[in-house]
Amino acid sequence: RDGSAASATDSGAREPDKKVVVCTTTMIGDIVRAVAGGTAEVHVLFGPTVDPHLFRATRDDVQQLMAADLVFYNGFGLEGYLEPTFRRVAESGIDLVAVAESILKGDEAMQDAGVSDPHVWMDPHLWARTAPLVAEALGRLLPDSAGLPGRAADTNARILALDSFAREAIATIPESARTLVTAHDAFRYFGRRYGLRVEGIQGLSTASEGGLQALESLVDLLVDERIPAVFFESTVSERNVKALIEGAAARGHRVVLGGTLHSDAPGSAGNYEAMMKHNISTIATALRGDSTATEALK
Amino acid sequence: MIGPASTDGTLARWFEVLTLSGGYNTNVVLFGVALLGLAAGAVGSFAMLKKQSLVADAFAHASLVGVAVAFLVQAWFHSWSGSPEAALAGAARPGPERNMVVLLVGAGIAGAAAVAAIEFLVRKTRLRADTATAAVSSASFGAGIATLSIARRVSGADQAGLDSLIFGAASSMTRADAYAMAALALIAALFTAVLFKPLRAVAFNDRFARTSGLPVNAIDIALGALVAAVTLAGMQAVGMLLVVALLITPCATARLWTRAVGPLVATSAALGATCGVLGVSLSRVLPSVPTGAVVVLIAAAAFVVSALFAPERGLLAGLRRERRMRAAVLVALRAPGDPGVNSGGAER
Amino acid sequence: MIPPPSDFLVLDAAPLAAVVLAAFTLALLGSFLVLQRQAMIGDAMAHSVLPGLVIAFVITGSRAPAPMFMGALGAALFASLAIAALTRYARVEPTAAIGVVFTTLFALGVLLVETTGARNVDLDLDCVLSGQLELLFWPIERGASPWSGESLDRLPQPLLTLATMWAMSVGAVLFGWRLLRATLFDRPFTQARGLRPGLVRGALLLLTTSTVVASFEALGSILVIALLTCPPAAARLLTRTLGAYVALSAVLGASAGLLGYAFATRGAPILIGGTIDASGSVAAAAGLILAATAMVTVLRRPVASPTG
Amino acid sequence: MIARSNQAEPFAVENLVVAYRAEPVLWNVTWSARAGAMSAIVGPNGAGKSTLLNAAVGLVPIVSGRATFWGETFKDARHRIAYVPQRESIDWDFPITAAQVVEMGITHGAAWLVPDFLPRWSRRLLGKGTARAESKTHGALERVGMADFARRPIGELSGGQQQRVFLARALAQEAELYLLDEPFAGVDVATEEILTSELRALARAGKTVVAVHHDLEDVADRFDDVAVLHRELVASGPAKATLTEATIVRAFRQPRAPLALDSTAHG
Amino acid sequence: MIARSNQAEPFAVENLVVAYRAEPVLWNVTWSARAGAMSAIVGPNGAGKSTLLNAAVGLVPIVSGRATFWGETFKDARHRIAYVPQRESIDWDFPITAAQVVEMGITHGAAWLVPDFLPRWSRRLLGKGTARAESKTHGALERVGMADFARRPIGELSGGQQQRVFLARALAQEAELYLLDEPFAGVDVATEEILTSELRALARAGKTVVAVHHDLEDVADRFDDVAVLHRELVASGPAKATLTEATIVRAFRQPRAPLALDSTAHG
Ligand SMILES: Nc1ncnc2c1ncn2[C@@H]1O[C@H](COP(=O)(O)OP(=O)(O)OP(=O)(O)O)[C@@H](O)[C@H]1O
Ligand SMILES: Nc1ncnc2c1ncn2[C@@H]1O[C@H](COP(=O)(O)OP(=O)(O)OP(=O)(O)O)[C@@H](O)[C@H]1O
Ligand SMILES: [Mg+2]
Ligand SMILES: [Mg+2]
Ligand SMILES: [Mn+2]
Repeated sequence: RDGSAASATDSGAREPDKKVVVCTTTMIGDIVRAVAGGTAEVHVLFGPTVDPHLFRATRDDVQQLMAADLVFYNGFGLEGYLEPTFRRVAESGIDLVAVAESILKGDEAMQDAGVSDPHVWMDPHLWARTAPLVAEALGRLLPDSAGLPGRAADTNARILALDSFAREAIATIPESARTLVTAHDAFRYFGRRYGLRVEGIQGLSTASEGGLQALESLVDLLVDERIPAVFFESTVSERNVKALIEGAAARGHRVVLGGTLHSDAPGSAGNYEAMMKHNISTIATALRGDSTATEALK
Repeated sequence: MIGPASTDGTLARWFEVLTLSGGYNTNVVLFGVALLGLAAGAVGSFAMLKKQSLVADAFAHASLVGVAVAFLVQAWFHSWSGSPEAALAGAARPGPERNMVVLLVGAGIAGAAAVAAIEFLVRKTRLRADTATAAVSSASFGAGIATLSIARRVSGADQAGLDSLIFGAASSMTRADAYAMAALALIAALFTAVLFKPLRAVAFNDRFARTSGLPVNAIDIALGALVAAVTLAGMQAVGMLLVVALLITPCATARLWTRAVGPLVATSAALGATCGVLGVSLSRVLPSVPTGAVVVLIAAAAFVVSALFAPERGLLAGLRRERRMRAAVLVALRAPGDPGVNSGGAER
Repeated sequence: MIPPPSDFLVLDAAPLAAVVLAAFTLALLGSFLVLQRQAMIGDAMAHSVLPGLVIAFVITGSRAPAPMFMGALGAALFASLAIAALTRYARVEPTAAIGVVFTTLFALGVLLVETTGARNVDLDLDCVLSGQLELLFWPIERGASPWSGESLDRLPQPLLTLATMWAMSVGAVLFGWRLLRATLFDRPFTQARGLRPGLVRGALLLLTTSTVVASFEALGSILVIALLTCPPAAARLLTRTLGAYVALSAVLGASAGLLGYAFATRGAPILIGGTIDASGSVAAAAGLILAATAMVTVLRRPVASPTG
Repeated sequence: MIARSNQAEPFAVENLVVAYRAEPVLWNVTWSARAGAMSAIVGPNGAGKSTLLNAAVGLVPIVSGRATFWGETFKDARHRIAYVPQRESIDWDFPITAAQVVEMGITHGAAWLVPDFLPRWSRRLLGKGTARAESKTHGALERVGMADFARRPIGELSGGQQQRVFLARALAQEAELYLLDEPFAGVDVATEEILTSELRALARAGKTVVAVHHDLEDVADRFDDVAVLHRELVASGPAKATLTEATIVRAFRQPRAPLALDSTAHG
Repeated sequence: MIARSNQAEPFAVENLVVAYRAEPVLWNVTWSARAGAMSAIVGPNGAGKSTLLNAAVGLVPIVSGRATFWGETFKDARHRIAYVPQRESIDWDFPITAAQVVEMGITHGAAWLVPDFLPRWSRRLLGKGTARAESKTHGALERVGMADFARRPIGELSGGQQQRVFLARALAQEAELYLLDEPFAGVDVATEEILTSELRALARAGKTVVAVHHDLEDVADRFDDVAVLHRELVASGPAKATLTEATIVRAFRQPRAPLALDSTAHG
């Protein structure tokens, strides 16, 4: 169950022998749970519907962090408010792993991005690297746990399966329609991996506000390339997407609302795999312009 | 498609945009922001004269607690057992999409309550408007943050982005928004024109207004409601920053140019609309500039220019007046006899 | 073996000390802001620091606390000077001046975010300034004594800053007492007596600005603004003399800190099954203190207004 | 209590007690103004003169007793009353001209809804009363000698000129009862004389004037009746007869210990 | 210009011209106050009396001419001058007591840094002057009859009492030149008399008093010299001799057209 609420206040409810592992996002938590396989107690700080950019810790969260034996977090500024805290938690002798930063270390993807884009989980191919990383860290904590490598391999494989699912699904989209227009720039890794052009109305930072020129050029793009759909994102206001649709409609091009994508948290999808599947099939269906094929894929 | 080029090109395109050929969205935003500027300028003048310029800011801050509570209520309603405990315990199944209308209603109620609380404090206690505004604004914002941290415990409904969800951005105005702004501008214009004298009397000397039989409470409530309506409509259409700025900056600018309330309100409304048009069109031709911020900065530039050059209260105008005065006096003093002074009867 | 440090020591001691120190200091300085009709200035500063942060980020290319703090402080100082200049020289009504300045600076910040590299950094620039009470916990190493030098070194840095600001503010108010009273009450008179009212007000503003910005960093802006305004407002309703007003304001501030923190960390778990945001809770507590005071005064004595 | 007749006094206080804090500043004051007369309220600083008027018009709460106007409450009678407080607590920087201030006193009913920034001809269409209101405003300003300053912002007048504008507003109200708190403070001698004769004319026309006044020497010349106040009512009646040396000494020279009510007030 | 001797007049204006907008309100005023004398400035409302004093102490800019104090500028001489403006532009809701207001006039140098809420004995240790300052404050309040109100917040005093507190502050300053703008406005007759004799005593002790006064009847009794002002200096000299009927009529009754600088001012 989601550990963010009740479990923290009465630490007596903890199983006494087990090591405690705390993860920030659901995306990390899912992998850690799978790899740990019950050998450690795993808590996830951000519930599936919590926006990590805006997360504000309460005392329960700090208590969980300070009671942890191992902490996994994303890094690259995703947990903006908490980053200084991680340094201080580390000071008190607790092992911390910045997942996204570790798996991208020395990777060309990162130089590509130029700046620290934290949305690494959007590329399952990259995100699959998390499994061995987690296994290694857990191994330091639980020296006698022999099952870790095996479970890590399984997890890795499952995530890579998402990758092939995505490839197949995207392949059904006509070349000309492979443009993904969303509210904010969370899909760069995704787009790079699967050959989609990604256009965000708003920048990466939530302080940024899209301008009129950017909006009008997006309308131009939609109309010129006859892109069939645009998407909501569960963490960002829907208004600017609606404005796009209206703008295109005024120029005689009907753009449909492709659906709501989950970018920074799984939202109603509940977990990482479901979230990615939801995103991929939503995108594929909408951009292809028909719904039957994705039903088949599912 | 309009893109950056030489300065000449930009200028030409700017005129193009001003003649309504900048695209559908641009035109919607042009009209919407201009109308909002009109409404805000007219209503904001009276708020400024009542020393309540920042009520809009308090409204916007207080709306957060309304959003959070509306969200909680909504989540509780949709949790399968219907009981709050179950929702808090995380047992609820995935909830429905957040309903924007419910959130906006929550925001409106909380904001209106904040405005009412400010009025209450100013009326019934010795606290002044600015203190009451600041206290209500910050305390309700704090309550909003605290409530949001409860909302996080409600699983099954998406709380992500809740604190910014009801805030719009100028560039993403839709036709419906523009219509709403038109209605608002019409109401504001009628309201300030018809109730002009009572509003002025209440703002200037409310004790006298009361003793002379004006319904001061009703007038105050009506003005407060109109400020609240402008703020609510504005913040969900163009964002909090822009609507607060439009309620204050054009009014402060107009004050520098005028000596009477009528011209003040008219100038302020005209300035609000003009800054809206200039800012929106400029943001259309400059690459990657946020529309709302450009409008605010244009309004601020108008203010700075006025503070320096306005003939009524501008700094330079004051200096120039003094210099001319000095020159005229010297001329008059040097002239023989009793020059310049047609007083007749003074003997020296 | 040393027993593990208690949760209170690790999780609560430092935040509690910080919130009480900050609340006391902010309410103390805020009482003078309220007298000057500048209650909203804290809010203005919270919005105004954005351009300072972006500029600091662009210049140094990092989000390290030191440059961010300098950027924020510079912007906040600029904002308060601009507000003072507008009221004095352009005769703009103080509240309107605050509104003009903070919306302008915030818009400038948003523009800079878009036009400099900051757009592509996934961070809320304001989160740098949204410190949180809970995060001032004391990371004592497991098995170490809390009172060892090493553990003491780990006390959160903002606690020291706040203690310094507290000492400076209390000292300044004590020794500047008469000067403050005279200049805030009757500026032309003090000027004619050869004092430098501008200097006194400037010093007060400088002290307030730096305390506010330092507290933003440690506690977040919501709490700061609420503590700057609610306790003085409540104290104003209950007192008649400056000494009682300022002292009561500081005491009410500290109580709001204590009560709000206690509710967030001890009361809320009982009521709703988990802790809630302590900054928000403290701000709300300050508001409730004001609300209760206002109700009591209104019910007790329905006087319209003392002047006139 | 017995219902008052239609012919009740324009202004009466009965057993009035007013207190700001524990100690009362007005104790058991019963007094009434004679219709069609000019009454002066005199008394030393802090005697409670302003408090009396403020309590009567509801700006300060009454502890016990009551104030009536033609037997009615202030609320019911306020359209017949013009009140000029001792110190207007207004924003002197407010963008409003002298004429506009005065016009506030004239505007009635629907005329409030006719904005004065419209061109003259359109205002004529809207309300026939507009032209009359304008001439009334002008007349009132002329009576206080401020016609030349009609279009000046209120903040750009001298202290005495500001006071005169507020007096003009009261005159323009065409009320039946004038409550004036130190109307001549800061006003020059010439204007004072003019204003006195204006008020005298009003009284002759049956209106009632009640004014707080400080200059004891000319009270008898200018007013018909006088009430000497010093927390309690010291004396009242026709001006000449009442203002005896003894009364003046009693009110002005004798130090007066605070009313010893503390035990009751705190109880 | 010729350097002034040490024995220069305590207060002198030479060819003073002051204007708020295009039209000057003071034209070419040359006048000086005699040391050790009480001078009254009289004139109708809007004559420029307050403007004269405000310009002299630098609150309003001077267009041409100059104002000097013992031959020095106001800045250099200000520690010897006490000024009471016509309308204190202060916040009446400020939590400050009457005694604390008066004490502002006494506090000097390092004493500003001694907080007054410390226990009495510790203040003694800090500054020897404290006890003296306290007794001076008390004395000044007593001279205006406000000793009983020492600990009252300024906002809880009556209008006349507030005025008396500001006069007490000026008295406490122990200045050599007193510039008082309508000091007796709102002050009751008894106090007015007391204050006049206080000022008289100051003048006898060699100090100089300049006061704007409205009551033409008692000017001659109370003041030595008088200056009649109406935009220009109409007359000046010993009070009795100067205040002739003709002068008064000229200053007060004659309507005065605005000074015509407009054509040049707009050019
Ligand atoms: N707001 C207040 N709070 C407490 N006491 C007050 C307040 N206002 C006035 N008083 C006190 O009440 C008494 C009467 O005041 P009031 O203003 O009625 O006097 P007044 O007769 O009008 O005097 P003046 O001639 O000075 O105007 C005075 O002693 C004054 O100190
Ligand atoms: N701030 C201002 N701006 C423009 N004109 C002003 C201003 N203050 C005063 N005046 C004008 O200047 C003239 C002189 O004003 P001043 O205040 O000096 O008069 P005064 O002699 O003190 O009158 P009173 O007896 O009413 O106090 C008046 O005509 C007045 O209208
Ligand atoms: Mg009075
Ligand atoms: Mg004057
Ligand atoms: Mn993101």
